[in-house]
Amino acid sequence: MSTVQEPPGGLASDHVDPIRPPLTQRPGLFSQHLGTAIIGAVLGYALGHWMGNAIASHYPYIANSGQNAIADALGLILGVAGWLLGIGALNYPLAKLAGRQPEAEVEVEGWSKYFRYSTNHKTVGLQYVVGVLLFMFTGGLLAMAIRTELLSPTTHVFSPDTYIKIVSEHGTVMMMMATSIVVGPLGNYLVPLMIGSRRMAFPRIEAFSFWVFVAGYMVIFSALPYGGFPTGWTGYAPLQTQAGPGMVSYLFGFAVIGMGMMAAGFNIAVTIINYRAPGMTWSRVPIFVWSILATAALLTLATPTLFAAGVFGLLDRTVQTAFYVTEHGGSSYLWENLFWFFGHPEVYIMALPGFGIAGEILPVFTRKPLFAYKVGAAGMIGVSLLSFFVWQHHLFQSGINPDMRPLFMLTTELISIPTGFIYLVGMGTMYKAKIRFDIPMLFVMALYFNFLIGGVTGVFLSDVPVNVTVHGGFFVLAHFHYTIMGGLLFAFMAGLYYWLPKMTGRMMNKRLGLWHFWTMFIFFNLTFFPMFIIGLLGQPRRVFTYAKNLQGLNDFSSVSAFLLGLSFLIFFANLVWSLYIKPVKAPANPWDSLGLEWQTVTPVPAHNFDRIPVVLSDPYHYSEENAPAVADLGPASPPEEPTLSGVTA
Amino acid sequence: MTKTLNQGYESTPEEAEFELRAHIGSIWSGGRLFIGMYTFLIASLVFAYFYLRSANNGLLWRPHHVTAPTHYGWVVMLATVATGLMAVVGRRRLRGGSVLDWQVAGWTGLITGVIALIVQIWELSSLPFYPGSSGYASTFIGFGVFNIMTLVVVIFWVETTLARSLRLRRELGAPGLLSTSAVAQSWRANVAAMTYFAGFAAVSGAFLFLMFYQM
Amino acid sequence: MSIRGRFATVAVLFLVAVGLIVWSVAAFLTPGTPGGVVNFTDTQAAGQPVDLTVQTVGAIGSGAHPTWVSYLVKNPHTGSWIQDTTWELPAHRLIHMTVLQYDTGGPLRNQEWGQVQGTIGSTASLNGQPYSVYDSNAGNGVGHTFSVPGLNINVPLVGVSSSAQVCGAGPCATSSPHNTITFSFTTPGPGNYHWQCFVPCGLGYLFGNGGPMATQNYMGGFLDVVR
Amino acid sequence: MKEIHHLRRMTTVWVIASVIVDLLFWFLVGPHVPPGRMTNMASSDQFDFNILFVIAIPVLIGVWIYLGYTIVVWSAKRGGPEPVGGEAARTNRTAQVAWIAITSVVVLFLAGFGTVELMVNNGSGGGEGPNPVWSPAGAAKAETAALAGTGTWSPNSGQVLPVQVIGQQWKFTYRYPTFGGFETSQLILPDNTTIAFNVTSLDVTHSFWAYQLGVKADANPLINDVAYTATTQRGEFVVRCSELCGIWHGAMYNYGHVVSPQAFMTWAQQTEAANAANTKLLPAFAWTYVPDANGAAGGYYPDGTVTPYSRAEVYGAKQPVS
Repeated sequence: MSTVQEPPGGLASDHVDPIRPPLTQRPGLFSQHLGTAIIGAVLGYALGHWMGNAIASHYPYIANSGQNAIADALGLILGVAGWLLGIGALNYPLAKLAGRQPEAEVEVEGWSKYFRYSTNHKTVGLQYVVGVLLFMFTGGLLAMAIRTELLSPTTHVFSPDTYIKIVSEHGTVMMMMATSIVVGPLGNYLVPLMIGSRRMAFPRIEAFSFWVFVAGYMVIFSALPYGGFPTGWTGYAPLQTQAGPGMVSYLFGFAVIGMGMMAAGFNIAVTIINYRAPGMTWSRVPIFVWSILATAALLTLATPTLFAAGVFGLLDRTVQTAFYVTEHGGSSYLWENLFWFFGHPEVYIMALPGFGIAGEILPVFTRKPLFAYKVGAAGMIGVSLLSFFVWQHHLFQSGINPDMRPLFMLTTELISIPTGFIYLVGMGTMYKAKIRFDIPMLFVMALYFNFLIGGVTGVFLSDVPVNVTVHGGFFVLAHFHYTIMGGLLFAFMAGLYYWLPKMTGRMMNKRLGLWHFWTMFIFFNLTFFPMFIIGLLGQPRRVFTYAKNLQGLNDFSSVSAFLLGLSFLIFFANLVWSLYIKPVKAPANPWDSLGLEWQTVTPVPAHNFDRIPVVLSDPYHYSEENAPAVADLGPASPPEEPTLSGVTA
Repeated sequence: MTKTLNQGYESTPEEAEFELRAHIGSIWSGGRLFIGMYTFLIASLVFAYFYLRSANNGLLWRPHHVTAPTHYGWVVMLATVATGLMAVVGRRRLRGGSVLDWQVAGWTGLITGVIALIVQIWELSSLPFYPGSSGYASTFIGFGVFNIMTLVVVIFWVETTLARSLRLRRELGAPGLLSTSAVAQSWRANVAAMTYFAGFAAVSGAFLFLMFYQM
Repeated sequence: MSIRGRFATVAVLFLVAVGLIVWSVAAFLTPGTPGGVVNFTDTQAAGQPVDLTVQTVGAIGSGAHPTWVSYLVKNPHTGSWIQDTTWELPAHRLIHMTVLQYDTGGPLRNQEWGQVQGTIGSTASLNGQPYSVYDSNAGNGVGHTFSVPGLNINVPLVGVSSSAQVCGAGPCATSSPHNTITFSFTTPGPGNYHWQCFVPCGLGYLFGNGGPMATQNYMGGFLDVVR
Repeated sequence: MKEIHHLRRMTTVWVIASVIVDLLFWFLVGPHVPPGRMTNMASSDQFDFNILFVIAIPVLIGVWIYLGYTIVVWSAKRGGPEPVGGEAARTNRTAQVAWIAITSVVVLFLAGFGTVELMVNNGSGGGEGPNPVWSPAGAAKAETAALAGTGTWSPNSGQVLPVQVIGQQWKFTYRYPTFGGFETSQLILPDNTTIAFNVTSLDVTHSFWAYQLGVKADANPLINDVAYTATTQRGEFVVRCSELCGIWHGAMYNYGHVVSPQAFMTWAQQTEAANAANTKLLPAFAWTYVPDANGAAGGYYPDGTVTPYSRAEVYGAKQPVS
């Protein structure tokens, strides 16, 4: 080893020259932003489509078939490539290839930074907030369409093929939204603040994850002009292979969003492992960070399987391989196995962050330390490990490996032990507490109520004999809406009400928030609880018609669903009112939290902490005399204003 | 205190040291995690291969034991393994103190990688079977596509570390690349991660070669 | 910006969103809905049999998918051929159905659909000759079927010879080679009964059941039986 | 301040409420729980449902009581003593161990119970694939004979009746191998008889769900998915497709009937005779059939040859073993 010694200069010497800011962060129109991304996508799409047609013209059976999947796929692939090129995601890798040094990272000022390839994790977090809400809003509208069709078993609003397209689009959009709904906005924004880091490990990969997520949203919606896809979100082959060109959007959309999921999980996992502040030992890491770490591990390791399955499906549709076509040496079971091998960890990708939020919010509003912290963290790790060994419970009636059913029944039911830990944590924390029922706490209580029903019905589904009746019916549908919507979405809402004051510096309106909470809680239950009964009475999923005697229950569910939709409008009204029309400045620490994220100034500076904090204890020492300080933030960071305890509006 | 232009804050030497360690650690754990991620991707292909092979639906797993052109397979596999080997050998020489040896190995590995990529693409365009004719044919196309992806990643990684080494050598001189300066440490960590991935690509390439050409 | 200005911005954005939603629903979700119902309820006096005439063509020749096969129905009021597969029929009434089959045929995937079922006398007539089973592996084969699963009605529609000058685009005139298949059935009580073709006739789709087979107004629709 | 035994209060309410609700459920709701008692599989499914409900109800009630108690008693609005932090509030060995032990015991009991029910009930009416692990007595013999074309069935003989279910877009049809292999779209079954459903598909994946019979099995092309049930009551039942199979998935249902063995025999013999002309044209009975992947008009795979609905000889190896 050489003996040349240089002063440790951080990585600064990689950026010694004060260069002009990169194209992605230059003010004005003539730089890279959403507009150039759209232009890139359109040009890329046109080029790809043209290339596809040129290639296909050599293959008469494609040219004559009336559908040219090669053109559709190439159009979408180059469209996404053009999008990434336009937004500036490829500037850095291309510069690296050319041997140039990376350019400086100042962020452009003002609102236009939200339309750019930003490497600031707080900007990305807020971009994700808008992104997932847009996703959720469109998916929710499709849900309204579904419930409209199901108002009557005989009078049809949509044709049966359109109805299935709507169902499929709703499922796909919501599933892809739900994988990112917490990790994207809150994970990206809060993890560095909670672990006392100034940055993410790979900020460009983080920015990539968001912009590719948006691209995936558009790719999945491109199915509609292509004529939709009829397979539901599970995309079972060989119906998948039989479907029209919209299926390309589904397969490629999954692959694109899969890349985003892998990128997001990768970056966050590495950040949590490496960028924890001094003193932030594994036993002091906030429970939310534990949940995000477990989720990130699942995102990184399970999603490649989805990506591979999507690539195989695309190959089946474009170059006409036969991965999923039994008659040609493939197997329809192959898709089912690959899909659910991803699909079940996916379910926990959508559950764990919700538990993390609950665990983070409970101590603040109970004014007690988090009960059984280690058990909670171990539960999350346990869930994520076990989730790789349960996928065949989706295939109990498929005819695959009947001899394995007892095993998969066992593993599936075992997973309710670590899931139960989260109830131990919650109920223990509430014990002899003094609870302030502010809006975040109300949502957390609702999560405990809803997820209990979702979890208990999950045990019904995992029981093979009972599964015979409930598999593929509305019971399943009600079950996973109770876990994902009743669990994750309520947690997300709790998180938004709780952390938006930090993220935006503005308080959400409490009165509108209460209206939102109570309508959402009541109508969520009124919408989905009847579906358990509908399912038990024999209504399969994804049908446009049903037995006449079920019309009463279906109508009840539909009307409740419309009111649930209204509840979301209240939420959006609150969002727009409190953040934009008549903002109220939030106190520095409105909930009196001990969390490290609340110790920073609002708005959070680009580098988060003037001094890297030295963490002295976990952030749950509530109601404790002589409690140690959470962290030493150094001399240069006085709170901007005195903490106002209990101020909520 | 070192002022960094890009981030608008000043770090104490301790903080700079901490951030450098976090950065190096990120490259280390990121490199491992990426290999883990890629393992799941390759495993999906391996699963598809053995699943279709054992199902043998319609006796169409592999009629007449059809095989892709083996000579192309050998070239791709050997070239991939050569790239991995060059990365490993180069890194050993680098640790021994020779930047030049590493660069020569890097260039060689880059060339063999590009050869593997070109031959792999060429092979896919001149297969003696129709993609949908059998389970083997289908999984082989999947293997080809995955191989191209892997080779692109390897080539990109080798090329960028190489390009960076050339620039840093110009700026710091060859001994500078072996120094404890932050850039040099960062570069060496990157080289190490790249070596692991190139080695992984070589091993998985050889394994997939056995699966698709020799079994 | 003033509060009023912000309100205006939000209102404009809201209207844009609503416009986008309305446009998407109109452009992507409602075409092909059972809106254009062909009404047969008032074509005959009460108690009189209703005549229903349809034709099957190998390629519709127009619209978004000109190469797709399709059923066409003769509008009972104007006599013109239209592409609509939702037919409103009176309940408990005898329906005389005439199918002009212009498409070629082949072997059925499932010969079960080679039997005439659910019609009066379980027979149909092919160019005047009664038949109750058709061997789809022989002769011209079966081109399409008219089947109402909910009523257990199934009529194989024998194909025309592929060596003849087959009609290329709908609606076809009777000067083109065709088979005339007639049969009768009685409608049940009011309800919504789906009908479809059981011949996998979607060109270029796996199992032949994509495209026109999977889109309403081509090879399937509803019998909307009303009081 | 007097120490209040919160947990004792809650436990008392919980025990009383659980017992009352469980008893009410078992006697009032239990007998009406789907899928009814039309077959032995349906009855055992109903029994399993009820056992799960009886275990689930105390869990639900327990957590609800706790949450309700929390809201009422430990709310900041109602004042009360300040909560105590510190180590005692962070962990409680007894509570944690008890919680883990209780959930583990419940879960392991459920897994064991489910496994026993699955085995005792010969797969509980779920599709067991081509080589069933758990079969009723006589099933393998009847299935082997059915494939060989030598199967017989007569009323009150105790023989297993094999019925083939063929899914296709978008209707189920049924073949009765013991009656010359005729195919029909009606599903008629004899009472007091063990039925072996052999479910397959001619195109995409469907799922045969005979709701009141407690049977569900996916229909995959080239795969014979076997499910058993034994009829115990006469009446009508509904068959629905429960795997999304395309545009008319929602309309893919029909009604079947369980009738007296004699009535079934009469119906089967009459249908066999009436369909004789068409049965001759059908391929010989087999567990699976090779559909033509390309459809009548040709074309997804350009190299495909038209193989109409033929017996899949190559699948002999995957037939149920006798």
